[in-house]
Amino acid sequence: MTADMTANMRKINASQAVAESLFQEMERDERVVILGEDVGRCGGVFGSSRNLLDRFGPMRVRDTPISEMSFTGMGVGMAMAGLRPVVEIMFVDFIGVCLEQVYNAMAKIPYMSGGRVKMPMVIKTAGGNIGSAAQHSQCLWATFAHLPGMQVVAPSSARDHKGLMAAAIRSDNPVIFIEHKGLLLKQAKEFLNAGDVPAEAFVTPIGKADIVRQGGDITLVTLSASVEYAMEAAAQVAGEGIDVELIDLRSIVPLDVETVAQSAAKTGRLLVVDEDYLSFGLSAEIIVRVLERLGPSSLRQLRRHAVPDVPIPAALSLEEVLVPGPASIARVLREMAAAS
Amino acid sequence: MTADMTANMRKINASQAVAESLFQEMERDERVVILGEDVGRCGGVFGSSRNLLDRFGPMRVRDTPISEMSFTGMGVGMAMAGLRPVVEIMFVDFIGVCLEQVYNAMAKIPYMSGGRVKMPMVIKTAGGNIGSAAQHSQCLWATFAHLPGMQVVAPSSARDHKGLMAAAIRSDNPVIFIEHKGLLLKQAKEFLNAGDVPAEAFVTPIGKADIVRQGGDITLVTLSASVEYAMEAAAQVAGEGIDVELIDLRSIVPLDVETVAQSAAKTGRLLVVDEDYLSFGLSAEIIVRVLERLGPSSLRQLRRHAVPDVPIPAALSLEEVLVPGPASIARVLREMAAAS
Amino acid sequence: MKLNEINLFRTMVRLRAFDEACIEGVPTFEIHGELHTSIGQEAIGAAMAQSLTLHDAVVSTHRNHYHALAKGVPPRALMAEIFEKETGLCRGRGGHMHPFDPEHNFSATGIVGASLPVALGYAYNFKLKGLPYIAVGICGDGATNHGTFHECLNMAAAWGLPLVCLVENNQYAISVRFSDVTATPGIAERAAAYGAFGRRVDGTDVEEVVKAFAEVARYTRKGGGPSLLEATCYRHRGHYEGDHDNYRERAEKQRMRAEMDPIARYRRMLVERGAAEDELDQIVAAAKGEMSAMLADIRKDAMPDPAGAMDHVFAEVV
Amino acid sequence: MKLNEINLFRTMVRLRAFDEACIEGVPTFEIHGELHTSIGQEAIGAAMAQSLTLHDAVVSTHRNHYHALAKGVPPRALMAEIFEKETGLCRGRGGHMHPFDPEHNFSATGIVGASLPVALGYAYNFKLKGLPYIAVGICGDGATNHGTFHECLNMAAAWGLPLVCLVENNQYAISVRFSDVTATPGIAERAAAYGAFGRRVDGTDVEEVVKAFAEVARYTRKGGGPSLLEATCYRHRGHYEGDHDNYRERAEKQRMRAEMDPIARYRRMLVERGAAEDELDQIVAAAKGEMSAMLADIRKDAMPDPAGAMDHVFAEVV
Ligand SMILES: Cc1ncc(C[n+]2csc(CCOP(=O)(O)OP(=O)(O)O)c2C)c(N)n1
Ligand SMILES: Cc1ncc(C[n+]2csc(CCOP(=O)(O)OP(=O)(O)O)c2C)c(N)n1
Ligand SMILES: [Mg+2]
Ligand SMILES: [Mg+2]
Repeated sequence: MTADMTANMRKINASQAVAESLFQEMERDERVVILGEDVGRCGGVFGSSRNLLDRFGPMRVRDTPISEMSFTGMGVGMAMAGLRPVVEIMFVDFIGVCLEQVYNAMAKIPYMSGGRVKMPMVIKTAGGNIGSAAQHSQCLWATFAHLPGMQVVAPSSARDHKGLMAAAIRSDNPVIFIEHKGLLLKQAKEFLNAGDVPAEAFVTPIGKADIVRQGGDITLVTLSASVEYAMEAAAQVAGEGIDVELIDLRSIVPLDVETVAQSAAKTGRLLVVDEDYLSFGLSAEIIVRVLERLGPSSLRQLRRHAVPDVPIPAALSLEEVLVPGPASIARVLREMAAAS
Repeated sequence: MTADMTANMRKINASQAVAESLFQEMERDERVVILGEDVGRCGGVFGSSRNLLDRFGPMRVRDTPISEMSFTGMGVGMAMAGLRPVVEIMFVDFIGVCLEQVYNAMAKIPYMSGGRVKMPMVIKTAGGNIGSAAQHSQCLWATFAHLPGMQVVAPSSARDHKGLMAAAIRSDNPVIFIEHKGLLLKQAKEFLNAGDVPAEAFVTPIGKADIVRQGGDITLVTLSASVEYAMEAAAQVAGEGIDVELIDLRSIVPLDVETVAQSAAKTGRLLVVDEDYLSFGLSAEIIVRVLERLGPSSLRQLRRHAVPDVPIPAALSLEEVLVPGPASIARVLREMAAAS
Repeated sequence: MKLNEINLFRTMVRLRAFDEACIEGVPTFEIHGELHTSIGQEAIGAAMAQSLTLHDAVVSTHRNHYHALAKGVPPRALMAEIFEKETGLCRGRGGHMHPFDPEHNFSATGIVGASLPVALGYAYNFKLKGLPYIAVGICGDGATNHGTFHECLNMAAAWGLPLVCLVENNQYAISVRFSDVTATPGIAERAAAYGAFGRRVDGTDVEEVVKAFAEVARYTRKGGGPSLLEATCYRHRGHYEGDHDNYRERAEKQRMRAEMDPIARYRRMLVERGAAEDELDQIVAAAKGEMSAMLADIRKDAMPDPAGAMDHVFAEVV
Repeated sequence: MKLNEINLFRTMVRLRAFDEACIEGVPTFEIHGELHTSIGQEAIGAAMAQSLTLHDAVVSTHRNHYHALAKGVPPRALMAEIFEKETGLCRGRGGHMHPFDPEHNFSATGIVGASLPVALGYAYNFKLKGLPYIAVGICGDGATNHGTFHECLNMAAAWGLPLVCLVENNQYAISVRFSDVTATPGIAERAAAYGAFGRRVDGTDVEEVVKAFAEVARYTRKGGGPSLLEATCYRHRGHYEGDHDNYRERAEKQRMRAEMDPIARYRRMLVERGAAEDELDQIVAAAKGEMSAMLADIRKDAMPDPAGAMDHVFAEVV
């Protein structure tokens, strides 16, 4: 993006984009409530619920005790009672405390009730690696995606943070909304995948991937902060004649296989980059879904680049070699290009 | 197995095999303790801890209150204090209540401590579909397997129930041991994958798959109760000239890709059958690992057959069409054979 | 509070007849999974039925039939769900542990400890909207040792939410005796740790339970914040149908059946007060007849069509 | 109980100097993630140090440095871990929220509510083996509203396990005021719900905390079952280094710093009792010097070798 283009962009970071979306949706629909630790008085530990308490008061913006299991279940009850709760679990790493309510109640009640109960509930949480060690660094989107009944969204651009949050809140389905700690404090104009964040409310539909960069050599699929890393890597290798098509999935349930398969059919080479753990996760799922569409021998190269099944260490010297970043993505792209 | 061969077999069911293994390991090593709901006075709701309370007393066989989060964490503390706890979570569906202690503590402490702390702990739990609806029917092995630091075992034969439990207890690593509710009350001799259960203690190593049936046409990979269903299906289609090689994985972490890849290289056709949910699970992982070994275009057919991302309904008329069983597996095998 | 004795008796008898009809589906394999009956706990259901309004919410447990009926869930739809028919409350998807009736603000869960949080959500909504309704979260004695008990009572009390926590203390969680795994003799005494209104009642004395439930409901409805009612009782059958139940002494069970059957107790009381045995017999016969006929009718209903097995996972097709 | 005043003072001063040295790593990015200091809570650490033996166990929280030092964890190895060096207690894998020292039966967790269960496991082991040791599980005020608080105190009491639950009530869980989310005025009063021994103490009056901790530890060590000690205090710095901390009034913070600094309080007390200001100054200087030197030395240590990033996931190679 040129200086010209960014000059007129709003000065807003991703967490403000989320807060703005929450604000507008709460204005729009009085059934929307938000609850969680530190969402009120301090406006969220990353600021993504700032200004809400003052405007909507403590009954709609509820600072909770550290009782995730119960306030997640409370969200389920609120949704059944007709509200549209947004429940914040501060870090996705803590989800193990309350996953029962997430997958056995929130995600299953619509089905168990034979469609008689709707579950318009959002779980808003933050993931990603920013040097915070094993218990504060996970992504875990595949953990949710393996369990049926919930949509799983992880935005990349500042704009999508706003539009996808609006979509999540307006959806009658339960949505897991995973923010990335490394993106939240970034200004809209600093994103490589930049784009203005409209001031008015708008919705980015859940389930449609975004082709962030067009290219003919390698299809690179990812989401969340890795979109930024991948853009950087793609720009690097472009100079070396490697033309990457980069797809931001935006959500992994639903998974826009169509878009990925079309691109892979064109390039013949598929790379999935994932900040979540490698095994039993997103990378294998995408590869197999594409092969199921295109045929078992349809692609020349299949490659995945993710956290290699190891807890995240505290030391940055170790984290760096485990978590995909611009340099490691570029390396993989070069290897793929060299191989055929 | 012929009548002759089964005549001399011990009369023992899978849950007794587990209980016997626990008994012998507790005799062998006084550091082994078992705790969980109903493990003591009633010997486990499926009988897989019978006779232990009488022999070892309440301090080593502890009936707990319904406080899974805390008694799982108590297991972690016990292991750190030098004991070798076996913690029972009655149904795997309840793991959401205590997953935090499982993946953030049990599974990560060895790594987080830089190898200074060992975690010889077993989580023993029951999974599988036997007509018990959405909250009592899951397998969830992929949920554990996605999270690093724990081994994930799911035995099929009565013999393996005993040998793998012994291996789990003797391991210095945390092990998730998932029994299948549909197998526990089955007599050793009723298993299609039959085999005597030795009376003395023995260990079946974790991490080595078992080629249950040799064949040249299709490689079928699965584990737990689906091994039985697959044997039945393989026998059915054998009469039609389809020769299935059936692999019982026994564990999915570690995953014996070697054995699967060798077989798939031979047959060119790979089918993964999984009673867990389809997406972001075992089936895609195996397929991709095999392709990573053999090359992207190495196989003629790739197929997965699993629960299609839907909560398990109560009505059997619905469950039957969602959960892989002998008939549906045979159908898929026929389709694969017909396709090339 | 004026009690209609015959009505109370009839309510209990109908509850029991309902569960007895369900039990008929077990040996025939019409009902699989674990069927949990509440036989012996009728007085509690009857008491709830007296004090609740349509708009109040109830969130129950794996042992939920009586609570559903007390909340006004249509018995036929409930039984059809327990028999997993397409005509069931949840089109056969939920089954006996997961009945959901949004029209009556009733739901349940098969996960121990998961009822109170959901009830808290209803209570929050009532408070948010300033409505004079209460949410009743039901627990067994076993569930009171689960963390959610603590978390929910604390939140309800801190924020003054209209939550009634009703504990059916039948002394066992499957095979585990309450006294073996609990620090205090009972549960009502824990209310103090939350500044909540706590009360214990003999849950097999129907008139006492009616009064006690009415009292806690009134307290909470009037804005007093959460209340906790512990109703002591005994589970007369196995934890589920098919449970070997070898963890309780035969003598204990016999004694409890003699002393702690709320229907037999009330019958004796009514007869002492002059009720005609005949009339009571007729009530029993009518209830049995009603439930048998209902069962016979439900048996003719269709099972869910396999073609719809994937429906209802998501509300909208995206 | 005879107190060595100078020792107590020195212990507190060394604790603070340790955390102050750690803070130096924040602006330099040597420490990233969230560093939680305990400045203002020194009296509690000092009190623990007085009553614990090598074999006792301590399981702490995200705010754990003082507890580790009180338990005898070597300061250099601890600080090196906080600076994520290969020479650290956990070879730089754990970092400041996850120090593990099996030799001293010390560990911690970054997950709120996760300390008590692990402590319970140690307590169980002591009881199983008939050993006269205690396990101390530490919580903040926020953690006492987590379900594990309830579950663990219940189990410990039901089974008579030697668990001391030490609550550092600094009145805030990040920005959330204890009184906004808690039903009772304090935490000690909850002990009754478990028949446990409960006690509240001013956690900034070091001599009082020493006595109170000794009392609960003795009670539990002698087989009395669990005890609960609530030590009231105030967090003088942000929740973590870098916290904007705009959720507390400046006036409140100033007042608290004046009134609730355990070191300043004790210093005044000792001076009143006749201690020489000089001597106290020297103690402070010595502690600062010690910790600065330690930090300078640790800064020379190597970071973990990336080649070993995958080591230690499993104990054995299978
Ligand atoms: C979290 C969880 N743990 C365990 C179970 C298995 N389970 C079902 S009912 C039950 C006992 C419940 O006891 P109680 O709360 O006293 O209710 P009761 O059955 O006596 O009515 C148990 C352990 C479960 N469903 N959920
Ligand atoms: C289960 C869980 N929820 C939330 C958090 C985030 N978190 C870390 S510390 C903290 C506040 C803890 O407050 P308190 O227990 O009073 O301890 P203090 O920080 O005051 O020492 C929170 C909410 C967490 N680490 N774990
Ligand atoms: Mg009970
Ligand atoms: Mg605090």
